[in-house]
Amino acid sequence: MLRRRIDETRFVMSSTTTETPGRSNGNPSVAQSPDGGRKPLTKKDIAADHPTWCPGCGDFSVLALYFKLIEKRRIWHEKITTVAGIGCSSRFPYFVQGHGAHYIHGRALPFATGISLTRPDLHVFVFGGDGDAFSIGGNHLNHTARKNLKMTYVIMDNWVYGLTKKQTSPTSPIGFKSKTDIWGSVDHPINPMKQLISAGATFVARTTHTNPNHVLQMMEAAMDHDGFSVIECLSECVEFYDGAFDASNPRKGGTFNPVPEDHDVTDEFAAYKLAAEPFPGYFGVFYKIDRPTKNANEAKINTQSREKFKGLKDWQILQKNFDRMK
Amino acid sequence: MLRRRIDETRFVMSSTTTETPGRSNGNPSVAQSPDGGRKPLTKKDIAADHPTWCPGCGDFSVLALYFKLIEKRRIWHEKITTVAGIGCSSRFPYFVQGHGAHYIHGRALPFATGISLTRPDLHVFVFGGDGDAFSIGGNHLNHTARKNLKMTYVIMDNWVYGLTKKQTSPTSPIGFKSKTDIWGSVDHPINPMKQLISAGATFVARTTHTNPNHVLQMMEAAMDHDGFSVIECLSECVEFYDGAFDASNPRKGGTFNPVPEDHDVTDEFAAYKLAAEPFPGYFGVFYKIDRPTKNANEAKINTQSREKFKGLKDWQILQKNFDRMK
Amino acid sequence: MTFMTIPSTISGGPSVFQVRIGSGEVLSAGDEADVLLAFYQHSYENHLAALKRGGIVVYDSDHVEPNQDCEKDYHQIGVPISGLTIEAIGGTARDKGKNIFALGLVAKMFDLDAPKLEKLIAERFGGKDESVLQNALNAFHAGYGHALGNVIETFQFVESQKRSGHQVVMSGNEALAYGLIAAGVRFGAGYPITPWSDIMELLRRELPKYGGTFVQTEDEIAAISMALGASYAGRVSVTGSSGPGISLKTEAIGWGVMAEMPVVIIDVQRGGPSTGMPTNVEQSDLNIAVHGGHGDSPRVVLAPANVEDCFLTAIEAVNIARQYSVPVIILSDQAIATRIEAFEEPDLEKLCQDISPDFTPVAEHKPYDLGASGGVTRHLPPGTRIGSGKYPVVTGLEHDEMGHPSGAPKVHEQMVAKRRKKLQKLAAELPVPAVYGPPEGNVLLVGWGSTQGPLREAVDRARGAGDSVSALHIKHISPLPNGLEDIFAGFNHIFVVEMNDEGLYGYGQLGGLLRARFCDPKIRGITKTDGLTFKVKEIMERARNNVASGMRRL
Amino acid sequence: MTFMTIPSTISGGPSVFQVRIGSGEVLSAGDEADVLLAFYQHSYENHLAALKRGGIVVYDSDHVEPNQDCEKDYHQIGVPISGLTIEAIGGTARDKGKNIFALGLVAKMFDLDAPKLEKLIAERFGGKDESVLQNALNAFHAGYGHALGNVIETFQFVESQKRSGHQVVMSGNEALAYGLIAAGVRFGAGYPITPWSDIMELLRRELPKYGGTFVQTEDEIAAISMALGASYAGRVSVTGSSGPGISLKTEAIGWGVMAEMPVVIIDVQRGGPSTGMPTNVEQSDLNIAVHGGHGDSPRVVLAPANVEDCFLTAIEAVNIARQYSVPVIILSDQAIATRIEAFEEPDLEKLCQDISPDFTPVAEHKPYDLGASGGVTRHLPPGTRIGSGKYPVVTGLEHDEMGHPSGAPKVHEQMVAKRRKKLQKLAAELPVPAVYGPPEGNVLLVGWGSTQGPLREAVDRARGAGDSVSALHIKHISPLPNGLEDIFAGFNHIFVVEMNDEGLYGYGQLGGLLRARFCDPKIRGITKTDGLTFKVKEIMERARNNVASGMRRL
Ligand SMILES: Cc1ncc(C[n+]2csc(CCOP(=O)(O)OP(=O)(O)O)c2C)c(N)n1
Ligand SMILES: Cc1ncc(C[n+]2csc(CCOP(=O)(O)OP(=O)(O)O)c2C)c(N)n1
Ligand code: SF4
Ligand code: SF4
Ligand SMILES: [Mg+2]
Ligand SMILES: [Mg+2]
Repeated sequence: MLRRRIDETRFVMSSTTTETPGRSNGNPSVAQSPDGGRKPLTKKDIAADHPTWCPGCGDFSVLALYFKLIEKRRIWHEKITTVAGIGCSSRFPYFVQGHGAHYIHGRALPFATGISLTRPDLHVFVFGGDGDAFSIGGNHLNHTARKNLKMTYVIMDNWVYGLTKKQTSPTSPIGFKSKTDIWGSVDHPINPMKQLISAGATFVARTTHTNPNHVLQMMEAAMDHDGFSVIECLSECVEFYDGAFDASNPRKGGTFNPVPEDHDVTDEFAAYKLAAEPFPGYFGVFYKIDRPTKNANEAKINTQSREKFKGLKDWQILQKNFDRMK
Repeated sequence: MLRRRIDETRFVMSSTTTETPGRSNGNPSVAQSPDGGRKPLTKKDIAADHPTWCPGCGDFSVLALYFKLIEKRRIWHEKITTVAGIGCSSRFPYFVQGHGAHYIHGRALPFATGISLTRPDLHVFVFGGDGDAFSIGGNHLNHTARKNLKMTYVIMDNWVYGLTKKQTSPTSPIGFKSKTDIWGSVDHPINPMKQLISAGATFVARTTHTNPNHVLQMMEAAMDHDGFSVIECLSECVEFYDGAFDASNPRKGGTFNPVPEDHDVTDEFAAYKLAAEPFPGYFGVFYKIDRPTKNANEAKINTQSREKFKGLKDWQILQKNFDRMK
Repeated sequence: MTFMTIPSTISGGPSVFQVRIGSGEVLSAGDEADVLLAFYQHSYENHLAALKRGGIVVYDSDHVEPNQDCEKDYHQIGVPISGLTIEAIGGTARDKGKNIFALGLVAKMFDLDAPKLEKLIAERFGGKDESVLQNALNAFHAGYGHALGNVIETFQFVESQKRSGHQVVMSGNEALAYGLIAAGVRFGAGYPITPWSDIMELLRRELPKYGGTFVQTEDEIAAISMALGASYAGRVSVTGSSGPGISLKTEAIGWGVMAEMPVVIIDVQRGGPSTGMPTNVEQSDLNIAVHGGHGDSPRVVLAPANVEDCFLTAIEAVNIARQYSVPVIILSDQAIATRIEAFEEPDLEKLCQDISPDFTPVAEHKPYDLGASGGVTRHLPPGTRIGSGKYPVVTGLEHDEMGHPSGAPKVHEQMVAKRRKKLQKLAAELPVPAVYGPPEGNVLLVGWGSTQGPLREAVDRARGAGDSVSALHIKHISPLPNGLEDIFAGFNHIFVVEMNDEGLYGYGQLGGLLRARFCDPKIRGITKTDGLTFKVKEIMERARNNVASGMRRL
Repeated sequence: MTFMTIPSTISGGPSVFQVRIGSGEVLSAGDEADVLLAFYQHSYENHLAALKRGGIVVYDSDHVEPNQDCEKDYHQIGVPISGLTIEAIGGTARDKGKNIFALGLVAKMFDLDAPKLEKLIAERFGGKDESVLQNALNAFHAGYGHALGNVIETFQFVESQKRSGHQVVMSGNEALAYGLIAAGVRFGAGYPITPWSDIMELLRRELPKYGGTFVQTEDEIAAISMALGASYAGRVSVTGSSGPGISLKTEAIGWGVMAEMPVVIIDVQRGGPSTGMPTNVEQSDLNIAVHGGHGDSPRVVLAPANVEDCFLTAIEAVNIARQYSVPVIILSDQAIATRIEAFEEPDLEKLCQDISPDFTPVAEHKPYDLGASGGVTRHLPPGTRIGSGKYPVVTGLEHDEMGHPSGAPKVHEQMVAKRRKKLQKLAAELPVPAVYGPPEGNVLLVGWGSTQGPLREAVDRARGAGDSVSALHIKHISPLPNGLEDIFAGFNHIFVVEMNDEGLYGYGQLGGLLRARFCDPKIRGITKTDGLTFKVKEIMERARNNVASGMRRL
């Protein structure tokens, strides 16, 4: 019965939360896939609709690298699910050939949580924009982080609302002239890295669409992290915020600073300091620690609760309650 | 006409954001109140309904000190408004004799923002619980903080959901046995101070109901801060979380550690470190900086926008638009 | 406080007893107590002996852990007195709050003279600080409003259950929760709010035994989103709330309708609007349940009639959601939620279902196949391999058959029709509700939800008095079953009896639905908004007056 | 792409022109252009000269800053082409997306043969990657669905306005925003969503000139909360949204009803449910506007009929909200929102009102005075000194006259009645809508919102053809004005014409309201869900068929 299978997997997960990333990415298909014989998927198999994004939109590269990741890590169609909220970036699932869900604005994380907690056999990837993540979705982000749900979240940050045509976003820098701030934005923007670190996310990384290899690296590390792994990926909106990230792009005369070699990713204060650096700041993994996932915690509760009912059918367990109510 | 008067006050505020707290608390009544002759309100004038709280509930002391504050600072009924969300603590407005609003769960801050931005002549005080502030209201807290709205928010944190009868709160420590975690809570709790500091709050303080003088001190400092001032006040729920804060209460053999003398309240990292201290941690002002308030920023936009229309009546300003649409 | 006579209707009870409310006080005039009211563990333990066999012990379930062995000797009724007092008045206001709440509770249980008690309370607390009195009255009304049901019923249920060992006794909230478990639900998410909280607390405690999980979320929007995500993952999941929390789920329910995602939403109705009256009963969420979404968003709405029906409705809701890929809302209310009833023990072995997802690979799949008969398509969970290599996207945007966005006029027309037609198909398959009493006559009392009991009693009494009255209970609120028009044709007067307001135009919420569909002016409303359950004689009088006035109108 | 003939109805237009869509391409076959389509500033500037006087320039307002001085020479029509394409398909999909969107726009403006164009697009983009074609079609439908109105009308309006200098030309969204400013609104809050965004962007830009403020919030719940807070502070404020954002405001609207707090909520309707069709028109939010709250929560709902009416409705909404202390929802839709119309210039000096709060001290104040005539009480803002020293609390809990919590059955009864009665009082004061055409006859077409135009044209044409058809436009959706029954009595057939679904039982959303209230089976629905505005002949045919079928039924 599937439920039992899930529980076993759950049990495996809870018992391996402290193992090395490579083994604990919670994806049976990689380790014990019976499909060993199947030949890995190629871009052709993974690409769906032709993306509608504007020519030059940074989102194209994120998509391309997601394809690469799936190819490289030999993930099968039925082992992955792609979830998004609403926004240009959130159109992501339509462009991927695989089970996908295009949910409502700002709530993709709780939706993905429902998948993560009931389907440990799946990779759960969530994609979305800065407005989706930090404006309407900001609270879900914090709570998903503190509970440490097993999934990977790629925030495609373009410092603007793209789909709705250029309004100020929580990440828009002060002075940015948008349709809702024609004189230039006046509100102190949020700092994504600070918010994630202080909220208790266990894997926090930063990258930019103009450095494909780095994006792929981050995606792999995130996927291998046993917990809630978040990547802020700068992804330029050529239509409404052209050149926003030039200062981080060597090809545009900017500088790409990787996180210093000697940075200790388990040091919260060091990570917080790194996050405080002015733009372009640093790129790479800011923070990464091991803390039991919500998935593992709940699996443990299950195992303990089920001890007393070993071998009983579900209806028999329920019967015990009813007997007490006679 | 009131609107004009407000704008002047606004202008005053925007030009005084960097002045000393004493002057910039944005309360005309204290500085130039025409009611100078009135004799200050006494507890009798300020106390309304007899509180319904359980005997021994920490909320009683917070209420008593709010009365003291109003008495001491000679604030008149018509110069203050008391706002709350939903919860035992949020019953606050009923117990105060003054204009008050009992809004919906978790949304008191945006409601108070509507008051703050349109009524610079009023002190806006918001009271509520940890669930109201950090669970359903968490995102509004972050955005009110980053925008730096002029108001004072007292979070009465009892580490539990009181009104709904003992469920886990985002501040409940791991292991707390509630109706929704009979085996003890498993989710990593949020750290209120860290969240507020990283979100960009400009005044962040921590106190506890068992130290009345300290609570009053914090309330005064918060009220005098020109910006969003937040106080986390530990307020014991004797009904559902008896003894939660004993470790911080000398009378219960605990220790009350004031923020170290040498702590620099403008140093974000120092404040963040302070916030990371395990319970009982420190009490006092963790963080306090000057940053233009949303009130001041909007006031500036108004003044600039109105320059071109000096002396024109509202209908004449509108007429100019209509003329362009002929 | 005072002596008062118990209505002689209480069989076997003493004709007089002294009401002295206080911690662990015994409600009795004699040596042996008939009723024990225990606020704390110690009072429960110390005084239980003083209770006569078959007596009732009402204990504060927030403080007392009852002794299971006593079940056979006493009728033990747990009520979260502290919690309910706190929820009702925002604290316990010196333990007085709890005492007065309990007084209200007892007054309701034994049908004591409430106005008289209010007067007594006024005398007792009418000091200079009027708010103290207000608090006391609020506590009293909360207790009185707490629809625990009438002890006599409870007596009878428990007695009968003693006779045959084949009955179980539980509250409506428990029945709903256990029904969901029997239905195979293994994931749920929710946020606390009275009176919904009991259900989430029970599921949180029980689901792990079955390998399931219940998550307390940061808010109601996250809760329904998680449930939808888990449903998407392959197994119908549940969320629920009351009052304000239901309003917050509006947007996500709309997504479920558009994406055709099964999910069960429980709404334990309380007094509204807004925060309203958290501890009182009302049936005023029918409109939002049926019409509460932007755009055309048809969903299924069911309302259980009693505690046993809660158990069965939970199972039906899960199966409708799965079969028709649609959100199903269960409209319970504070009265059923807390009422304790006994009912025939269900055959769990037969009823319990395994709804684990099926991942057998398929050749191809269209999530929104327009060719599907009756517009009914089934959700295919992730984890399923699809031969064609074409995988579905579930979405809230208008979409083509594969779930990809489409703005084509024809597509929107067809998809709107698909979402409507599948519910029309369901309607055609629903049983026509049975009339209680003769299928033709003068007056038909139409009800839904927890009013079934009083309505049927009203019919019995009226017929006893020679009046021609029948009752019809509508469990399927949306879609309505077919064939109601034929039933209505058999009566001169149709009164829709509801615990909600008469509205701008003089009828209640179900009344509005029925009038709109059948355009029959003889369909009128009997409504009330005092936050209390219907009294039988209340219904009878109102019906009588309306018939009279109605006659004039016709 | 191809040649096509323009319907000769276009007066003065060339009978043939070549459609060559491309950046800054000129739509013309001759030397002088009749229409210029400018995607970028440079194309606008370089080609404007080529446009003949009185010609039309359609420019992408996301990229082009039009030259005000040209106003007198050309008809300049700004359309956020880039933005709308992005909103419609999630990007511009190589500039092709914009081009095809513009093609759809032009097709609608000149009433070109849409199916034919779709075929051409299919030929052009039907490559091996079918999603490219799907994108193109989506872009086309978005442009075609973008109800800019028919250029001929625009022509006429603009011409007439040229004749008399007393007309102004603007879109419905602009009219609503300026109406709010005229009404004295000085605070608003919102979150972006199409088609509502224009209004918030305009208010954000304009309000500061009047000393006001508009805040872009973190979400729609914060937006309405801020507006309610500012209203509480003393001056009626505004929020608004579309689609999903309206669902999110449900809980807070309920608070406004319970606390009796004035506030104006603008709902620019789009295709639903869920994310639905962001760039298409639909009238499917009537149900949520009227019934979308838990508990009994009566609120006011108004629907403007055209652009001028948007301006006036905004003022009426503000005044109803103030006078009756109630949330007022304005149901606009994507069609009026973006349609450009000319109307008699209003006398701003007379219309502009000052609604600044009044802080004169009062002796005493009961926020929820049950003695108030008609149940109508006025909100007293903070800052007002009260002699009695007793200050009010506004609340979402059921409350006594001072706003303090009360669970007394009588209080809830009275307060529910108060909230209902004040709207019944409003209903009594509303004007009975005038019938367009004879007040008696065979067929009455009932409409609301943006369908007024096509409905009246349908009446004119039908009467021209000798049919007995009249029309009734209902602007006050809730409460409904009194006296409608008398109007309905004069007709054999009443068809409620709406851009929404026929629903489970065969009638639209306003149809449901009217049938429930009047229980008159002759009230039936003419509905559609293709996301496009009604065509006159569409209405006439449907009406004709329904009458025929109706005859059979009767
Ligand atoms: C509840 C709700 N509110 C608002 C919207 C409108 N909306 C769609 S996407 C979006 C934000 C887009 O910005 P972002 O999340 O940064 O994504 P981007 O388009 O920039 O990639 C908004 C406000 C919506 N669809 N639903
Ligand atoms: C939208 C909504 N959800 C849930 C509730 C129920 N509710 C009332 S108060 C509360 C939380 C109480 O905890 P807290 O905010 O910490 O206040 P406390 O009672 O502990 O002082 C909840 C969940 C509600 N009233 N509204
Ligand atoms: S609008 Fe911006 S974010 Fe959206 S597709 Fe175009 S470039 Fe990308
Ligand atoms: S339940 Fe707890 S928080 Fe609420 S009043 Fe009682 S002690 Fe205070
Ligand atoms: Mg963005
Ligand atoms: Mg609390």
